[in-house]
This record gives sequence, structure tokens and C-alpha cells, in this order.
Amino acid sequence: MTTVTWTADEMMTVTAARSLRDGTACFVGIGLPSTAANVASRTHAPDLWMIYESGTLGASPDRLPLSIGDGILAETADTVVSVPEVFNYWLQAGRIDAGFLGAAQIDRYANINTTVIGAYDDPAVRLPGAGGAPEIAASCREVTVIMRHSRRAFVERVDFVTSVGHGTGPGDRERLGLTGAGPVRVITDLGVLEPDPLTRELTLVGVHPGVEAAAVREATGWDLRVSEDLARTPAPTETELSVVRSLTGAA
Amino acid sequence: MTTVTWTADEMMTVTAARSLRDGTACFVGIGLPSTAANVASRTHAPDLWMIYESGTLGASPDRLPLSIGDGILAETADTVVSVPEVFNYWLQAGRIDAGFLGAAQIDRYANINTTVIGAYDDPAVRLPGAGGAPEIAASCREVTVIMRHSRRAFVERVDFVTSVGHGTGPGDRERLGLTGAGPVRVITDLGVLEPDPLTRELTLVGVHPGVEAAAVREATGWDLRVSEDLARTPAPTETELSVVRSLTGAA
Amino acid sequence: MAVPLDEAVRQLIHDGDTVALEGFTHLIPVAAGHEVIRQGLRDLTLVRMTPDIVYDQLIGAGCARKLVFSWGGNPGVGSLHRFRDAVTRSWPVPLEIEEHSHAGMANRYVAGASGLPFAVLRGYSGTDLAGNTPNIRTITCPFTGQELAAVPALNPDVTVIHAQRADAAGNVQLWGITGIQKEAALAADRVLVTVEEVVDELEPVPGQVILPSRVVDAVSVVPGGAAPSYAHGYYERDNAAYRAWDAIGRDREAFTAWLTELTAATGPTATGRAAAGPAAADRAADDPEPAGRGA
Amino acid sequence: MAVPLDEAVRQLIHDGDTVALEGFTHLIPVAAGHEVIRQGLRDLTLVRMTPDIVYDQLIGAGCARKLVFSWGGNPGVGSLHRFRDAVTRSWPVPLEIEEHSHAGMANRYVAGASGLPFAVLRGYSGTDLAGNTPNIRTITCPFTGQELAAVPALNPDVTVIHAQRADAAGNVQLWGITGIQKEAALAADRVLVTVEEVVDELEPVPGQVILPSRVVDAVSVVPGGAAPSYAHGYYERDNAAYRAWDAIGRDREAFTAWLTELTAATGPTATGRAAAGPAAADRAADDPEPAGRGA
Repeated sequence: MTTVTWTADEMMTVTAARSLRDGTACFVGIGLPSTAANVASRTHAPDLWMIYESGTLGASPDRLPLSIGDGILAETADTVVSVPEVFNYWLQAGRIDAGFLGAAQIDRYANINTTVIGAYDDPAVRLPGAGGAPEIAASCREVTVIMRHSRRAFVERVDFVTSVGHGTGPGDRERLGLTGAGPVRVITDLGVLEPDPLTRELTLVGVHPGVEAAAVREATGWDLRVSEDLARTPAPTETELSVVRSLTGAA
Repeated sequence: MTTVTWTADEMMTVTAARSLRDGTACFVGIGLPSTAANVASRTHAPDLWMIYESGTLGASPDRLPLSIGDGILAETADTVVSVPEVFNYWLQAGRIDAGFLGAAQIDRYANINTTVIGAYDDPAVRLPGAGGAPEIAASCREVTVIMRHSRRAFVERVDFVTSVGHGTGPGDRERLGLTGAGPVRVITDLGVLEPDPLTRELTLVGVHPGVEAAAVREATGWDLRVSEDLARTPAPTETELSVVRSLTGAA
Repeated sequence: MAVPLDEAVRQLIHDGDTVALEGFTHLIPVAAGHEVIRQGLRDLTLVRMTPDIVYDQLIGAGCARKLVFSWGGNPGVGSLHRFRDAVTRSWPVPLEIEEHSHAGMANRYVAGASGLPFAVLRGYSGTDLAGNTPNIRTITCPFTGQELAAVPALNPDVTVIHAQRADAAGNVQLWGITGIQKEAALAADRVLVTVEEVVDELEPVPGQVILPSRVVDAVSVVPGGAAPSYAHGYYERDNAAYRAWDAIGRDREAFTAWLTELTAATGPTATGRAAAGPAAADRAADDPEPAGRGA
Repeated sequence: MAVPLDEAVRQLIHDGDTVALEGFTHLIPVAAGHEVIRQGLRDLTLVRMTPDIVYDQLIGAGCARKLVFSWGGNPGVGSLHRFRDAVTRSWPVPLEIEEHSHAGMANRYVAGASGLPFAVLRGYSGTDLAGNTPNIRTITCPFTGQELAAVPALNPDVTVIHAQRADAAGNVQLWGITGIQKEAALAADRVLVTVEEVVDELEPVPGQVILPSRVVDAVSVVPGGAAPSYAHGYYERDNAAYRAWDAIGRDREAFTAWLTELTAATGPTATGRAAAGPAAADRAADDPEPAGRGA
């Protein structure tokens, strides 16, 4: 038996990849989401249907794109449509099963901030902004958030709601007219969080190999609840790792 | 010298063709408008830019299409766009200089009926309906109507306003928010009518060779005013007639 | 994924459905319309921007309770006489109508495809369409105060279109004049596509529209399924058949004979024959429709 | 119809204009942006869904008074530091911002291209974008009573895009990822297109968008004019140049040196060199932007 080792980022990517069911239509962002989706399509989900906001529907790139509009996406897509069409005819119309979002900040109710740290009119840090995220969070049937765990990122209340998670708790999404289920899981380099079915508060439901719940609580900026059935993420398989590494160039 | 003879319909078509300035973008309907536009593009207006509502932009068919969506239009067009695009991005956006409309009825103020003769709920005759006409009449910079002259067709008040001409008189188009100038001329098999600059009432401004104003008044269902500067339409040239006949198969 | 047309129609279209068989002169799903007639479907709300002879046939056969449309005619020929007979004399059954302009219908499909409840356009202002159709309202721009027209989204239960090709996975490819088909398909709950052929791989074609298989419920292979309209790259429009329809459609008896022949035949192969009919009849002199259709 | 780029920029873009240099990763009009910098244009309202490094450069050079956008970053690399510096420290001049989501911006262009004053979408609900941008309002569906978002049309004074080809008459052809370019061009009062080449005839290409010459005010031939972004069928994206920009953009001094080099050079041929810069710098560990850009 060989001893397999991996990085926390690889564990995060593999966990995210596993969350994608085969055959689903997935709205993919660049960075970790794109890596995770491409790992999924090369392992258990060959019929994953990847949509990039640049308008490529059914892309199957043979290497990881650096941007959401790389030529490899257009070359391998079932079809390329205009940007208005991808947002109106595909996302807004409710045709996308799964959305992947990153975040600079996320809060107790999985609201997402990618706009500013600090006050909007006088920000400490100006971030890139919304992009497609607000409507991905609103209209995809479900959303997975991928981000590294830290107290700075996991905060009681985001400085700016770029994209709505579960608002201030139960019933908020319905009141706001958001058609999708919103964030159903947050996958980090430490573990997995899911909204409590009743309170919608993010709860730790799984930890990665070698990580203890206390460490996750320590890295979270609110008093993080821990599930009684805390799961332990299975270690990455050699296949998963080799696919991740072939994509990221870390092979 | 040879004696050239022609039919009233040919005179109407040639007059309509002459009204099209070279280089204009023209929204073309099937039938007489299409024939007239194609005559124009083969005579004095080689750079006429013909748009058919099927989405063909810059079509230059080598024969007359029977329908607005014939294959010859797509094959010869600069580009083919979707139907929503032709109506929204081209017509509604005000990019079309000239529109051509036919009519079953037209009234004193050049309002057009292509919907029903009689009451809407219990029509004597059901006609095809609006098609693209209401928005052509609203949004083209100017509109030319082509139709055969008769008391049944030229009525005091149309049974149904499918497309607005000049409403009930001066200021109506502005009040209704219609951006184009509306019908600037009506070309028939007897002559040419134009709205009076002040009253907007259709006035006879020209008669075709061999036609007297009295005959036109007789064929009009209201007390038709006749311009003091009544023009006489120049006879079709041999070139014009040969082009018309080559297109209509009457050569 | 390909299923026989009769099976596809049976599975996807039911009495009382709202059905759009779309096509803008090109690629009209005539064979599918004939199969609807053969299966004796009833109480349909038929939707189409440009109902032409196959809609005249569906209406004459008594399939429709209501027609939602913007221009109903025989392109380049004249009026639809079965449609007229149903509207003015309720034969064979009364036909309710809801009438729009092309711009209004196109934007209704766009809203339907976009998951929006309504669309906004500059349209209808001053016309009698607005007063006769409750589905035309006004809306005020929240920025400029301008008043514009609003129409509700169109979301058919079923949209039927004809396309040139599909692949084995059910991805559909059409090109040439593609009209409103993409929006009509994306607006519908269920989508049936008849195609000229199924190919291994959809070679890209300039001007193509691709409908990914995930928005297509059934593909039926029906070569010639758009005749007497045409399929760009496959066959030409049969203008004579359109002219010939005028005489058949004008006369209840001639139409009934046509209908008997259609329903006696089985399957789409009978389509071409049934649609042809006698030689071209000229437009009658007393036909008061516009000389040009205006648009 | 083709005119040199410097002349086209001089004719079509003026101080104080609202200018959209659009491109969605692909076909970004970088050379045109550099010419705007060289000509020292000021007080521009810059518009773009995805302002990236050429917008960072325009902002750093002091051309912009305001930025209207939905995602401002260096794709796959990180933040735009000249943009940050302008927003948080008003260097070199204060930068007003108006911020939307992609869906909102895309629909604003669609409304602009359609001659409508506003667009309707399902969007912004519950976000802090709505409260911070007066140009996001609500509208009620007149049929269902549903409340939706409304955004005003975007109608730039000038839209600048890069395309693969034009013909001698000025018809423009682009393909691959065509993004929002058609709408951005049709929404604008004036349109400048830089192209890789002018050809005698535009051979149709699958997936093409054609902009007829009547909506194009000037075509300038600038081979490589989209670098370091790419032109499908012509050259690849220079990912190293995007990574390299991070170190230049982070540092006012390094940026000023870059700017001096750019403005010293004349004409678009200098573009490729100027955009390249030193070797790739990794994203600094303290950079708090999202790991994935979300979309």
C-alpha cells in the first residue's frame, strides 16, 4: 500500500467535485469551481453539462481555462450563445441545476460578499464585485459555495450582501421571490457546512481527514453549530488526486 | 418610337419603386411592396437595404419571393437574425428608414385595417390580421402604403385600426408616442395621396397617366381633397416595365 | 432518443393543451400537425405567429378551441378560409381568438423563454388590438415615466418544431431562417422536434441554432416533414401547393374530402400527397384582403 | 471605410463621453483602449460588464471619471489594483462607480439596443446592490402582480469592439465567444471596430455575429489589437501577460513606468510589447478576493 498525501485545497476540490451529480447542468465559475467541475466530469460525472457565463453551453475543455471566456470553452461547447441569452434563457428561466460560487465573506446564513470589505462608500478593500453571482444564487436549483476557511472570511454578518443565501433565516428566500433553493452546502479546506433544515443557519456537517470540529469552530467568526452526525470526508482516491493534479499542473 | 402600354398595377408598382431612395433601409412586406422594392433595387436604388420580417437583413433575392421567409432571402442576405431581433433591435430601435404596408381599408387619416370588415366580434369578413404592420407603422421613419383604389377600401373611417396612420388628425402620433412620421404617401393604381401638412388628411397629389382626379374622387369613400398642384405621374420607362415584368413573370 | 411521430404526439400532446407549432414560412412542422389531426385531438389552444395552411387544416378538422396569433393567412396567396369559416360561422366548432402583432407575439415568446411573466415593447399604441385583447396592457418606465405596452409571457404546454438535423443524443440543429423557434421551444413545458435526419455528429453550419437535448423531449425522424414549406439545404418550398390550398380551403366539401383522405392515410409518409391537392387556383377577385400583406 | 486607429479614436471619442470597450475575455479592444490613453482623453464614463486590465490601465492613466460595471478583476489572477487605488484612495483621480450584476448589465445593453428605456429581470432581490445603486428599481407585472427588478437602458455615446474581420464595405464579422458585443454596438450612438484584417468577402463562419456596415462608424485594421486577450482563429490568450499585470498594477511606480512606456510609443504596434511586462507574479497571500470568482 502506498501512502497518499494531499493538500487541503485538493481535498476541498475533490469534495466539491463529488457533490456534483452526473447529468446535471452546472453553472461554472473560474478558479476552484471550474477545477471541481472538471474533476467531476473526468471521474464520476462524464455527462455533467457545464455552462460558463461567457455563453458556452456544454463545454468540455481538455485543459483548465484561466478565464470564463477561454477559446477552449467555445471550441468544445455544444453551442455558444450570447451573454444575454445565457443569463435570460438559461439561468433566469431556471434551467440550471447547480451553481458554484466563491466568496470573500460568507455569513451564518450563507449570504455572500464579493463586493467590498468595510463600508461600501469608503471600503477597506475593494473586491471585483457581483459578476453573475446574485442571479446564480437566486435562480440555480441549488448552490454550492467553495472557499477557504478563516475567521476573516466566515463572519457573523457580511459587510455587503452581493448574493443572497438564506437572508436572515427561514422564509426569507420565498419572501424575496428567489426561485432556487440557495446554498445547500459550503465546502472549505477544513470541512463541509450545510444550512440547518429549520433555522437555515450554516452548521458543520463534515470534516476532512485530520481536521477536528474544534479547529473549524476556531476558524469561524460566529459560534458555529456542529451536527450530531458529524461526518468524516473520505480521503481523496488516487484517481481523484491524479485528475486534480493533471488539471492544475501539480502532477 | 414604340408605344409602351402597361397595366394599372404596373404603374402602381413603378410609382412605389420610385419613392424609395437609394441606400435606405426598407422593411419589405410580401406582394406589391416586395415587387416595388425589388424593382427599385434593380433600377435607381442598387444599395437599397431590404429587411424582411423573417429576419433577413440586406436580402437581395434574384427572383421575387412568394413569402416573407423564402429560402432565397436567407441565401442572399448579409445576415439572418431571429424574429425577436428583427423587431426589437432593428425595427423598434428606429433603424428602419422606410416601411411598406398594404391594407384592406384605409381612411381619411391613413389609418389602416387588415383585421376585419365589420364588427370585431362578429365580422363580415375576417382578414389575416396585424402581422408586423402596427409596429412598422409606429417605428419606421416613414411609411408608404400601396393598395388598389376603391370605395370599399378607401373609407371615411376604418372598421378596425390595425395600424395607426395619423389617428384623428394633427398631434395624435406624438400623443401616442409613435416615433416615426407615419404614412407619408399612399400609392394606388390611380394616383398618389399624401397627408396634408396641416390637417393630416389624405389629399390627392398625383394621378397616373390617363386618370382624372374626378375618377379618383369617385373611387374614394370620403370627399377627397385634391391638391392645387396636382401632378401627373410620369409613364413607366421601358426599363422599369421590363424589370417589373421580369420579376412578375409577365415579361 | 428518436421515436415514431405518432408515438411522440400521443405522449406529448393531449386534449385541451396549449400547443405551438412554430415556423416562419421555413421549417413548418406540417407532418406533426397532420398527426395531431389524425389522432383527433380536441380543444387545443393553438398558438403561432403566422398560422398558415396547416393551421387552417387543424382548425377545419375541429382540433382547436382557440387561436392565439398575429397573422393568419396563406402567404402570398390570400386568406385562410377554414379559419374564416370557424371565426365567422363556428364551423365545425367555434373558434375563440386572441390577436397580437408580430412584435407582441415575438416578445411574449421571449418572456416565456426567459422565465419572466411579461414583456415590454413599444407597440399597439393607438390600435384597436389593445382594446380587444385583455392581454395587452400598459406599463410605465420607472426611470423615464414613459408609457409602454406590456404583454404576458407565452408558455405553451407543448411546442412542436421541424429542424434539419438531430444527433443520436437528441441535440437539434436548424439553420436558414430560424424565426422564433428557439424562443418557442424554450418557452414550452414539452418540446417535440421532427427532423429531416439523424446524424452521428452535428457538423457546425453558419447561422445555426442548436437546441441542446436537455430541452428536447422527443425527436421524430420525418423526412419531408415540413413540406409544402421548405427545409433549407434539403428541399424547396412548394409554392404550387400553397396556391392549391386556396380552392380546397374555400369549400367545406372539398376540405372534408381532403380531411378524409388525410385521416385514412397512416403516418407521415402520406403527408406530402395529402397536402398537394388540385392545381393552383387563382385568388378570387372578390377577396378583400390586402394586396400586400404589409409585413 | 478603414481609417487609422488614432484618427478613428480622435473622430469618435471625446472628453466626457460614455464609452463601452466591450469584450467578454475574448476580443477585448485593448489597442483601442491604449490609443484612448495615448490621446489623453479625460472624464470618460467607462462602461463594461467585465473591466479587466485595459480598464485598470485606463483608470490608472486618469481617463475615467466613472465606471459602470458588474465584475472588475483580472480574470483567473485577482483584483485590479489601479481600480482599487482609484476607488479607495482617489489616485490619480476620484472614480465614481455604478455597480450591477452581469444579468443586470446584459439586460441594460439589450434595452439600449432595442430602443426601450428600461429592462426587466429577476434579479438583485435581497442584495445590497439595489440599495446602493439608484439605477436599480422594482416594477410590478401588470398581469401577475409579481415584483421584478428594472434597470435603465445603457446607451453609450461610443462602443468600441474588436472583431476578426471586416469587408471593404465595413460589414463586421466576429465569432467564437461573442459575448455582449452585438448589443453593446447596437445600443451606442457611435461604433468603432478594430479588426484583425479586412477581406474582400466575409465567408460565413458557424457562430458568427455580423454587424452590418450601417451600424458601424469606423473600422480600423489593428492586427493583434485584442492582445493579450485573444482572437478566435487568429491568436491565443496570453495568460502570462495577465499574470504579469498583477505586479505592475499593484505598484504606482511600476504602473507609472508602464504608462510612460505606452505613451512614448506611437500607434498600435507598440501595444503587444507594452502590455507584456515582467514575469508572472503570483497572487499575494493577503489578497482577500474570492478563490473562485463565482461566475
